[in-house]
Amino acid sequence: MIGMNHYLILSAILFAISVMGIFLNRKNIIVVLLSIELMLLAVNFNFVTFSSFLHNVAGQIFVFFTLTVAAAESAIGLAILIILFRNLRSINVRDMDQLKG
Amino acid sequence: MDIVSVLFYVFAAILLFSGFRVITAKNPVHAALFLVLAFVTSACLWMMLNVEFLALTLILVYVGAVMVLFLFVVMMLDVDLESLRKGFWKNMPLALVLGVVVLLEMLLVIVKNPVVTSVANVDPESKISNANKLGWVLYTQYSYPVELASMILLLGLVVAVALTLRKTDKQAKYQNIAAQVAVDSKTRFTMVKMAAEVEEISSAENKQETAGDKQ
Amino acid sequence: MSSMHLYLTIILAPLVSSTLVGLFGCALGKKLSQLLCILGVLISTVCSVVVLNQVLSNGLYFDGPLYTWLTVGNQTYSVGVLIDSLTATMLTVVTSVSLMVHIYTIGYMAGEDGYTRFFSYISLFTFMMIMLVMSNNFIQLFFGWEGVGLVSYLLIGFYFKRESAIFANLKAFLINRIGDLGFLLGIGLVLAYFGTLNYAEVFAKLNEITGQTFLGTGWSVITVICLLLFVGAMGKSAQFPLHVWLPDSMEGPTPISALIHAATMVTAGIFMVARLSPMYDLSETALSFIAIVGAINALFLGLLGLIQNDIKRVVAYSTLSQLGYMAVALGCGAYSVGIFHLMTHAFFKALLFLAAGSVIVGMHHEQDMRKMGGLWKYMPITYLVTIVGNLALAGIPPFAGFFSKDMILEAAENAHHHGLFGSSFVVFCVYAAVFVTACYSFRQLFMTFHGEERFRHSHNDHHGHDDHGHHGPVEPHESPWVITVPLVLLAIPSVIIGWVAFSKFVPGDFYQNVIFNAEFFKEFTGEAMAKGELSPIAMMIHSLSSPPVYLALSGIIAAYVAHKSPAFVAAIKAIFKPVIYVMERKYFMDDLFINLLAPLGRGIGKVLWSIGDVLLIDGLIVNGSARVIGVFSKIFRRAQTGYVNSYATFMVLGILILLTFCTGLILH
Amino acid sequence: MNYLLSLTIWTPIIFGLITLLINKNDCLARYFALLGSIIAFLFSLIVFFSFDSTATAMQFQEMWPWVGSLNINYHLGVDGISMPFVVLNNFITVLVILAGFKVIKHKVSLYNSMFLMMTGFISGSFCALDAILFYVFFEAMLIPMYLIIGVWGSSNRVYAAIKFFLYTLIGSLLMLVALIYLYFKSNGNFEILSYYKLPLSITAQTLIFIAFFMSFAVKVPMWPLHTWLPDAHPEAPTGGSMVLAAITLKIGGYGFLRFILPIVPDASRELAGLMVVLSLIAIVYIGLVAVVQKDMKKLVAYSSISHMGFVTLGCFLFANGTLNTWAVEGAITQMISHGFVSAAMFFCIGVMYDRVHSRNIADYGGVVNKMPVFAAFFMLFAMANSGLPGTSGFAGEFMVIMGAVETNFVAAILAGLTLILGAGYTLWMYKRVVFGDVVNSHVAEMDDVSKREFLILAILALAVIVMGVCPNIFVAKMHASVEQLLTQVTLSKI
Repeated sequence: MIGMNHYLILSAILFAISVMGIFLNRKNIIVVLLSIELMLLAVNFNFVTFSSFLHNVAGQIFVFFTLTVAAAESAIGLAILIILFRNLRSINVRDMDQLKG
Repeated sequence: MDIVSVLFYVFAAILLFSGFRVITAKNPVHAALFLVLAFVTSACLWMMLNVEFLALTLILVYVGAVMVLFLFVVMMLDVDLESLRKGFWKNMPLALVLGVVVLLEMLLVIVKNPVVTSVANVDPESKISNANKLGWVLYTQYSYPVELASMILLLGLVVAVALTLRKTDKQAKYQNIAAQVAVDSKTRFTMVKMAAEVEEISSAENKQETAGDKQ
Repeated sequence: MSSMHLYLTIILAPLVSSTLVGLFGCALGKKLSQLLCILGVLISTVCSVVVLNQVLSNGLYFDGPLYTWLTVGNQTYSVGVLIDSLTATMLTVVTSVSLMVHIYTIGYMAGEDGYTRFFSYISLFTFMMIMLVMSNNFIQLFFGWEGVGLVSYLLIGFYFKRESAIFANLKAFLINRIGDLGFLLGIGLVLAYFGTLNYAEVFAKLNEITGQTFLGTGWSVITVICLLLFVGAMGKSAQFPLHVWLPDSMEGPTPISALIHAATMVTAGIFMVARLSPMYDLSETALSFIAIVGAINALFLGLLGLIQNDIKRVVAYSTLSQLGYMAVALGCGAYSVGIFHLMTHAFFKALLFLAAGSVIVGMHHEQDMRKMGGLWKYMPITYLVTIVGNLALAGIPPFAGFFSKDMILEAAENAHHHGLFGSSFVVFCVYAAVFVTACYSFRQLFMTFHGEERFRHSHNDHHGHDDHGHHGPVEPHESPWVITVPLVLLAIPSVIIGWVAFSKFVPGDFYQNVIFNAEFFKEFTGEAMAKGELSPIAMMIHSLSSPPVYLALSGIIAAYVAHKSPAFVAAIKAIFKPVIYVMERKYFMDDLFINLLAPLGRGIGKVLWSIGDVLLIDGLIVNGSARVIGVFSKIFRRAQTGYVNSYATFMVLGILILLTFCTGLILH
Repeated sequence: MNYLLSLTIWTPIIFGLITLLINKNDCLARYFALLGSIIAFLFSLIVFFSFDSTATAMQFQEMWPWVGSLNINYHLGVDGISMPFVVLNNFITVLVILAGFKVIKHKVSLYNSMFLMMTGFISGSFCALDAILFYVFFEAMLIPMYLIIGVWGSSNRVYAAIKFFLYTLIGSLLMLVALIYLYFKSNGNFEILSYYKLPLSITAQTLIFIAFFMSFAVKVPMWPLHTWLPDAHPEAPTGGSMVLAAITLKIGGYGFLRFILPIVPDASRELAGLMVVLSLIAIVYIGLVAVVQKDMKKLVAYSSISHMGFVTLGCFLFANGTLNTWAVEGAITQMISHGFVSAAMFFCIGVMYDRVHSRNIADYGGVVNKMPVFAAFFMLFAMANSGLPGTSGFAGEFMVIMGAVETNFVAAILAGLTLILGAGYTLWMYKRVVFGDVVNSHVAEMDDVSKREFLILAILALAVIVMGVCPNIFVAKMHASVEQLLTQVTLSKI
């Protein structure tokens, strides 16, 4: 029987993979954004698992909110990406260090 | 091993594979597409958890909107790929270590205190569908947060437009309606006195010239 | 309360005149300001004479407060007036000498600039001295004490253009301050143990305190207080270790040397000891200490007088030695004799100083005796008056000096019989000093007035620092009447005061409830009185058979011989070569202060400042901590790499650390 | 409930604000500021004369709720200890504004308003009986002073201003911690007087003592924390130095008497030995250091540290558990007299600085030939600074030494050394600057004091002499409160 633990383990692995994703792609912002999306998916997964196993709809409500936030965040992220690209002709993180201390 | 667990493992495998491929894909487009795959499989898994409304929303919102956005951006910007991939394998060990550490911690927590083991499916007899339950609660208890969520979305919209729109863009063709409307007769037509640039030519040539014009 | 107004006039007259002349001197002009000052002092002199005869006739005694100076806790400390026989004598001495000096200054300072300033200073000095003498408590005594020190600082530095003068006045003030430190601590102890600072109350409580010892050191409190107060007196009356400022104070104009450094200020210490005689009587050790210090002063500083060439310095050293005599008198318990010598000394020393002043004026501000000689023909009055002064100083019978000095010798011998500690040394010094005093006083007389006129051939070699740059050989002339009249007026008491005042001072009945002579001195005078020796004539006859007079005469002869044959002097100088050198360096006392203590103080100051303040506190701690923060901020600056992904990784690391922390918590 | 104290505090502040607005016409700004300071001084005179010297309780009390929830209220009151300082503060400000008339040229309105506001804050901190109100005024006082040093100072002013500000600020933060601790310990009130009766364990008392000590020792300034003063003074303008020396140092001394002694008596008794040692160092060590200074203002700054060493010595002379009345009253008198004397000394240096624009002693010599009247005044103040009887300098030192002789004779000897050191450095500086021949052309051009300067010097001279001849004016007023303080300090609070 598929218990709650299975789902939780699955979302944990997903989360771990997305963390690796951020560390792996140090230079490519798009993949970093993608792994953030993946991370949010893992979190939503957890919410859904708990909500369905504990018969409490609050978890699912929260998924709504994470969705909205994720959508807004990726929209803004990509907008920033476009402007960066327009000004610097590249999205390689190494070129964008004007804010150096 | 009844059909449910088999399905679960299949979907889980696909989900993990696609997740892994997202971060290791050479081409960002592939990464995006794998992420789409991940979303779809997780939607299926959520279906198994009887959370069908959310699963569908997931697909509509994420796959429909967000991933399209990503693909649009990725394809539009011609990004030189290999410079981005240069140091990829160099920091693989560090990333692996961190990933494993995170994983271990979570597993520890999960294994340590099992909460509810069996999948108590939604009791078949309750007629209310998942969407109904959600809707019921959403607009009563959580009305303020929903307002807030809408504000965040509006924010996302405005910011995205504000950031990327360039007012000084010469090619941008747009009409200034107000200026067009606010016109009155005096300014519409102006007589401009101009001095003759060509000197007085003899009358003969004038006549011969005007004859030529008439043919 | 007419008497209170009388005392107030004595005090305030000089103060009013000095402030008026001081503030509006230039406006008033020379004539009016000098008149005002002399008037002020004249009033106080007349009043003090009135007070004196009131005390003489009907034994006036007055002790009352003027106004409350300070109230601490439940006790009030006020500025007050104490009139008794001692105050009356001191008042008359101070005011009369000050009057003579005021008149004398008109002649002496005629040409100088700052004329009115000088007059205001002398009147201010008179006011301070009167306050000191008339005070009935220790605070007012200390006020007068420091006030007198201040005015002497102002007057020594009168010629503020001369570097040596402004150096001398700072030196005088600081050394007086060292003495005042001891004085202040003495007053503190009086307050601590007696609970009050008023003389009368202190004397009343004396017998309770005698037993107590000074916080565990085993000395009796009274001795410690007396010694500390005497340290103050040493500073002010130029006793042995703190005497170095008096010779240098000759930088000031001569009138002030006469007034301050001969007659009044330097005697303040002696007056203070006499005033506190009941207290001093209780501690034998203090008395012997005073006697020894006095003896050292009398002999050794007197010796220095022999080798001086500046006419005023000779008189200065003679003052030092006479002060030693007074201290010896006090040390041997004969306070009234000390005051008697103080009075006679005030007159004839002021006379000698003013005479020296008139010689200087006559020789157009030439002070070096080696450039004088044979002046008796040109300045007969000054000559006669100086002879009288010197005879009185040497202690030749009919003159005033003899009576007081002879009594001191008697007192010293009596103390020796009584077995005062160190009294044999004292007796020896006192007798030797008689010879030395006679010797240097008459050496000065012969060098200036007799012998060939050295100033004739003195114009070829360049003179010392004479600021008037006179032309051609100086033509000495007798000083105007304004100078010679005070001289004569002072000469009269130098002769007769001995006869007149002897009966008052020596048996001490005039001071019976004010000055308490030591028991052993009282028995001595009692026996002498019984045998009828204690009258001036008897003293004279007795003296013919006793050594002091002959010592004095031999001193005069020695001076005459030395004057006549320079070879003899050269021979003595050759024999005592090292001794002469030591004496030239003033027993290295000057060097002790100037080249040792002062640079030591400055050196410690520099070290403390450069290491303590600048290096340690400022450099290390204050600026140091600022630098440390600077260093740390440089390190942290590098963390801001500017790369988005490094920030992302930091964020994730943060999450991980938080995660591990929470899991740790949950697992417990 | 009369409003006298609030008037004394707020009139200068209001006048200061209004002077800020008059920045067009310099002359008007100056006279308006002078008017404000005179009015404030009149109020403080009313306080002085209508002060009942027999009452031990606080007088002219005013109480308004300020922050209701935290039980902080605007509570003012004055007693024998704090009243003389309010009068001194307003008196000095009148002179300071008068002193800045011709000298300050740029930003005149800002200059005068800074001083007026500072007076208000200082009187406020002297009258405050609520801990937070005191703390607010205590901190507010720094800002004007920081600006005065920072804007109108001479060459190295920024360093000096920042150092001054940080030094005092760090010190006072610890005080805030202690105040809050007391707030909770006395379950929710900020009344300083209520802390007097609050029982505290010995460790708590020691910690509170250290906290208060850090803030007030910086202000006094005591020996190890004093290095900001010799930097602040040479950089501050004449008026700034006068106020800094005459009043801001007194807050430290006042703090000892108002906060440390009554609130933590047992700790004070324990640490009295250390405090006596520190103040003796301040007297002797700083006295020696002052001798070698080349800059006149630094010399007078060090001399004021040495004089303030007497104050702290006076506050901590314990004899078997009880404070010595002579010493404590001497400490307060010393503070007041030092206010007059150091203000006068700094003004004299300012007068010379305005003419020759140099502060070090080597550039001067023979000033008396050109400025005889000034030399006479300077002589009086130099004598007062070295503690000559008959001037105010003597009264304070005399009483503290008398107290010291009774309690601790060695301390008395070392404290007595100041007679020699004080006279030494002051008169040596006086000799090199004033006596002698005219040294250089600058000194030759010096002209004697103007009418305005003469007026200020005369007022200060009058104050110094009157307080020297009859110090009882101030001392009689403070008996009752000092008596009460002593009884308060003797009883243990553990």
